[in-house]
Amino acid sequence: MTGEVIIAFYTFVLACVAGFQLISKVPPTLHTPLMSGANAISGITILGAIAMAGGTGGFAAHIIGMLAVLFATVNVVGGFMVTERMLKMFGSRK
Amino acid sequence: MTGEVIIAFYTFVLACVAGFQLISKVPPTLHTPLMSGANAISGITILGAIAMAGGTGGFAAHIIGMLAVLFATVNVVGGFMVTERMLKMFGSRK
Amino acid sequence: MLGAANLPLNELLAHFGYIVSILMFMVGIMLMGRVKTAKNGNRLAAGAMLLAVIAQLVQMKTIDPVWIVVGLVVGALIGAVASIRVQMTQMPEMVALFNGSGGLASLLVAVAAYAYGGIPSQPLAGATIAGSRGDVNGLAVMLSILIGGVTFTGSIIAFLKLAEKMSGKPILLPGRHAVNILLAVLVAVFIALGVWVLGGGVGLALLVLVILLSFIMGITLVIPIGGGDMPVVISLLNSYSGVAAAMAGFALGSHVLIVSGSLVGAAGLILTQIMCKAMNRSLANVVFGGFGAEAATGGGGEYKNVKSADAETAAMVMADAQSIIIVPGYGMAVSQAQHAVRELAKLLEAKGASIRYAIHPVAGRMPGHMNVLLAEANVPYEQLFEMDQINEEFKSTDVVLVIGANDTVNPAAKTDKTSPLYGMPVMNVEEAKTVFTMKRSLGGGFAQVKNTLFECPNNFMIYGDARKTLEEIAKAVKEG
Amino acid sequence: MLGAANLPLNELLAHFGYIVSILMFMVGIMLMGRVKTAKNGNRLAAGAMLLAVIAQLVQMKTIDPVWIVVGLVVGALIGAVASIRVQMTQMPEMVALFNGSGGLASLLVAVAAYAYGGIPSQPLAGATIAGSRGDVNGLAVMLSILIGGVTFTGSIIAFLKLAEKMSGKPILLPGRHAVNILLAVLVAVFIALGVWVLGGGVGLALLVLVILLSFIMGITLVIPIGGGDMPVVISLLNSYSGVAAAMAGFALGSHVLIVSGSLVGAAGLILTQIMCKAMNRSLANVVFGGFGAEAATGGGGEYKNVKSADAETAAMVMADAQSIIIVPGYGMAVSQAQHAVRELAKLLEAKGASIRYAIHPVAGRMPGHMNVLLAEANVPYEQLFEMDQINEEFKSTDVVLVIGANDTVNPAAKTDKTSPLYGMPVMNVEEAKTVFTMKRSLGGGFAQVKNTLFECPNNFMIYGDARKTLEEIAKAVKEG
Ligand SMILES: NC(=O)c1ccc[n+]([C@@H]2O[C@H](COP(=O)([O-])OP(=O)(O)OC[C@H]3O[C@@H](n4cnc5c(N)ncnc54)[C@H](OP(=O)(O)O)[C@@H]3O)[C@@H](O)[C@H]2O)c1
Ligand SMILES: NC(=O)c1ccc[n+]([C@@H]2O[C@H](COP(=O)([O-])OP(=O)(O)OC[C@H]3O[C@@H](n4cnc5c(N)ncnc54)[C@H](OP(=O)(O)O)[C@@H]3O)[C@@H](O)[C@H]2O)c1
Repeated sequence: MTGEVIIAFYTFVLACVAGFQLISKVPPTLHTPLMSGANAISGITILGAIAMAGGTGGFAAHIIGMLAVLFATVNVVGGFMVTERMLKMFGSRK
Repeated sequence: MTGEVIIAFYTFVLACVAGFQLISKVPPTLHTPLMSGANAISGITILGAIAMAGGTGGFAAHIIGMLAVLFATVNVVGGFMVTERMLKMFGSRK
Repeated sequence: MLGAANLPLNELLAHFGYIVSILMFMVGIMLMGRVKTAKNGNRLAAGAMLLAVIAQLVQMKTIDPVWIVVGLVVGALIGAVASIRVQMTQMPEMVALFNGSGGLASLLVAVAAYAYGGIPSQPLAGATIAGSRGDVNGLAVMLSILIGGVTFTGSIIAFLKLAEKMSGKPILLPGRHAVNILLAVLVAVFIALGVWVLGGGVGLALLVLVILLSFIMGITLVIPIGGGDMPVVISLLNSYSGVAAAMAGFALGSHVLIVSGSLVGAAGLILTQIMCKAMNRSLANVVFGGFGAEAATGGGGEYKNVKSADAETAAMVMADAQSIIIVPGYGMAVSQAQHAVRELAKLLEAKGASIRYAIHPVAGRMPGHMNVLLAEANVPYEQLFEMDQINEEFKSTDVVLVIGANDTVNPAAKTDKTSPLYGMPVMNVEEAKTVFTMKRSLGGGFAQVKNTLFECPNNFMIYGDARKTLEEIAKAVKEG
Repeated sequence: MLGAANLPLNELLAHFGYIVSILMFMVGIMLMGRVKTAKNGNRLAAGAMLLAVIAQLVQMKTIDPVWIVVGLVVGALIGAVASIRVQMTQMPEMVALFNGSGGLASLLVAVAAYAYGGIPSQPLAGATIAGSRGDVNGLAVMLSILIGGVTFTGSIIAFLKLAEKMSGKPILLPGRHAVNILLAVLVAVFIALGVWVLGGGVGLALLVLVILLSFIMGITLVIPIGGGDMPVVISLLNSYSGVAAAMAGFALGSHVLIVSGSLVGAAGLILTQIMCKAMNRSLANVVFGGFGAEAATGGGGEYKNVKSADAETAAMVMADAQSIIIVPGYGMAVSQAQHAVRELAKLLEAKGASIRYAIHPVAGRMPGHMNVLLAEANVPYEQLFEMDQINEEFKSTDVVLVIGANDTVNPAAKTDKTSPLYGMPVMNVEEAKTVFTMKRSLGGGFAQVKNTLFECPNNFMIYGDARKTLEEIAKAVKEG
């Protein structure tokens, strides 16, 4: 195991703790939008997809990477937009 | 700026966020013990002191490092013990 | 390649972009937890994603843009169109699909990382990605594939169940626990073989095997779970897809992936637990219980002395009522009755009645289901009340309209210790002067238990599709 | 040196130790925030520190143990003896000293890192510490020195003020803001010179200059702050010492230092704000306000119609009382009256009175001051009440004993908008049938404002040192 991977574990552990603490008392009304928003954030894998699709790894990597970009983008764009739509319903009524 | 330092910033930022969230509603009774306990934790600098005192950096580093170990240990040992004493007062009465 | 050497400017900028976007994600998630700030939270997170993508492009020295652009444009189009065209009531299915898409993306990223030159013999992404090599990379690739694959097929099954393209009933294969254990052992062996025994180099055949197994596991994990539990399952799978992204981050040495992915993983897990708690269930119970399957044999139970009424009678009673509370449930969603409800409420308000809506936290089939539907029908916000706020008010209320709710208004949850619902907080509708319950039959709700409300002397069933019933009542009110 | 190479086993183990200890620190801090779990939290954190130290020793390949052992043993002895011998009432001073010690240690670590071979030309700690070189290291060394130095002298001043070895009054030098700005600019210039202009190599002279300046800044920052604000200042300095440790971590490339240090830095900052809030102040007000200095000119105000009583009279009234509430304040700490209070309370209880203690959140000179003192005197836990719990009870109480409290029982805080105390929640002691207020004079409290309680018709002053007064009353009760 290399030093870099070990350091990555520090960030991993810290991010888990931060994630655990971020959500405490969410009213039931917001469960679905929050789930949907978090789902969109999990599309962060799009960065890896971009690196693969646009990198210098040959045809197979390009193709697979492109597909990864596509699916990740569906997740990101669709996720944030659908969340926005749900939240609009709450917002427009205050 | 090197890659390692950048990565260190990730942990720095995450730790700050985690620290901010750890403490939310502390009853006034616990302010002092908590302060004192956190103070003891800040003695973590003892690790750096040990690395300096016991490393291979020559006489000056040894001496200064030893002093650093000494002061850091005062902070750590004294800090935790004094906190324990304060908290004992609360605990013994339940 | 991150190391002791000084970073070029573009990498430096990229990393600052990543760090800022991580902070924005965290604040965004926090804001999304409160009604007032939720919208800003979502936008902040979306902005963070944009920033992270830009930072990624800045970080890469040589870009072959075609592939990226094609993927981005097509993906964005699909995502945008799908999210605009989806009906409010189909949100849960949609979220499931998006989530599966994200899981598949993480799987593909890991495969691409492998295709990039094999793990770990060749450098990965040149200067653009930190290239820590070794067993861990192989392991991360494998785990990213495994978790991504499970997320993918699991989400598809969840989608199919929610969209009712597949029976919502739990499908309990004989010996399913043994099968699951076998699958887990198999996949562990393949991963270990690929990563350690073959010396950190993952063979293509093993990779394909792991992909296949992950797909199968996603299916076997989700089919035994009842359709009603799908929201919890989706939330759990959402947590998984975060972990898959984090694993892809380990594989590529990308800290922003690791951090954001594990952030979502942890937050999603907590959210899942909160959702379970609101349903008075445990997570283990949802995942392993096959809950609803066993109970389903119980059916709706035998009923005695059930009274019913027709739309005209109900209209008469309501027209005279001073205070009316409307209690919607899953049946309102099924019959798409939200607009009809609002119309009737307007008519009754015009007649001088005070109208309030009582929302049970787990009414419907996903948290917030009723809120979203009623919002779609433009029900005024100040008429909506959470259960805790209104539960004491029923006893001083003239008429309660139960619209396709069942479990959430079942008094047995308060009294019958043998009921599967026992302990779940329910609405005290039976305390009102008169209750009208609209549903198609005496059939059971999600939990398939007998509802003692139906036998209460002050309760009247109005059989039929809820929307039709409501429209009939509205017509009668208008005419009468 | 962390990099792409595979780590040796000892480093691997060390890092896992660090990660576990970080988790333990975090959980420990969390637990310390609740009364029930606070003790376990402290012990968990202490265990984490031990684990981290062991991990550090494991990580180092070649150890020259003498220096370490000497430092550890001597330091542990000093710390242990000091913490055992300190009196409960001197806790705040002690914490200030410990904190200063930690700040000094961070400063020394940074200096040692410099002595280790200069920054950044030579490798730092061989294989034992990640060796990222460059400007950042120089900057981190400088910042560690600056913040450590400020923490050190600032804490010493706080100690002197709290221990009353130095006047608690704010010392406001003319033009102090200008001086502070000048100092800040100077130190910034020296640091920039050392780190960037001189090319990343820090000259020894510049280093010494920064040390000196940091010491001066610690003093000038703390002397204008009144003694009563010292707890807040200590909490702030505690946050600083965490940041100093984090900076030392950057200098040495040690993630466990960075993480734990910034954890304490952030948590300390939040705690400081919570403490300020409890005192109805803002942080800026504490740090820049010189609060108490300006107000001190106001003195105690003019009083009319103040009644007083002697110990015998008070004893008679108390002996007949059914319900008694004791309200301690800073004066109880000054006169060390906690044991005398408890003795008197016992006597009165024997006579059939119900005794309760009402603790204002900011009574005394540090949060929890009264709790710690009364705990020392073994007051039963169930007799202690926080202000919110008991504030409604005063009106149905026969006798209130105010022991050296002043600001916390001042009714003007509720009514007089011009009072500096206005808005601070206070105890409604004046609503009781009879109030006895024990203090040496009509002198002001911490805020130096007129206390309208003293003019209330049902209030009687008993002048004199609180402990003596209490002993006299006890004697009279016994005899009477
Ligand atoms: N909210 C969540 O997150 C969530 C997630 C998973 C599970 N659950 C569970 O779902 C249940 C929700 O309770 P609930 O009271 O809302 O609903 P419910 O107990 O599921 O009952 C819904 C009722 O609606 C009736 N219905 C169906 N279609 C209808 C139509 N077209 N017109 C009129 N009525 C119709 C059905 O009776 P007929 O067949 O007789 O018409 C059924 O009894 C709870 O048990 C909860 O634990 C909730
Ligand atoms: N708790 C905290 O964290 C904290 C921190 C900083 C500031 N503060 C501030 O401190 C104040 C605390 O209020 P408080 O009501 O506890 O006390 P106070 O307002 O400070 O008043 C204490 C009183 O005790 C009397 N006293 C002093 N020595 C005495 C002795 N030997 N025997 C009898 N009486 C004696 C003094 O009057 P004589 O001189 O007439 O005897 C003085 O008026 C608040 O204003 C609070 O904001 C609190």
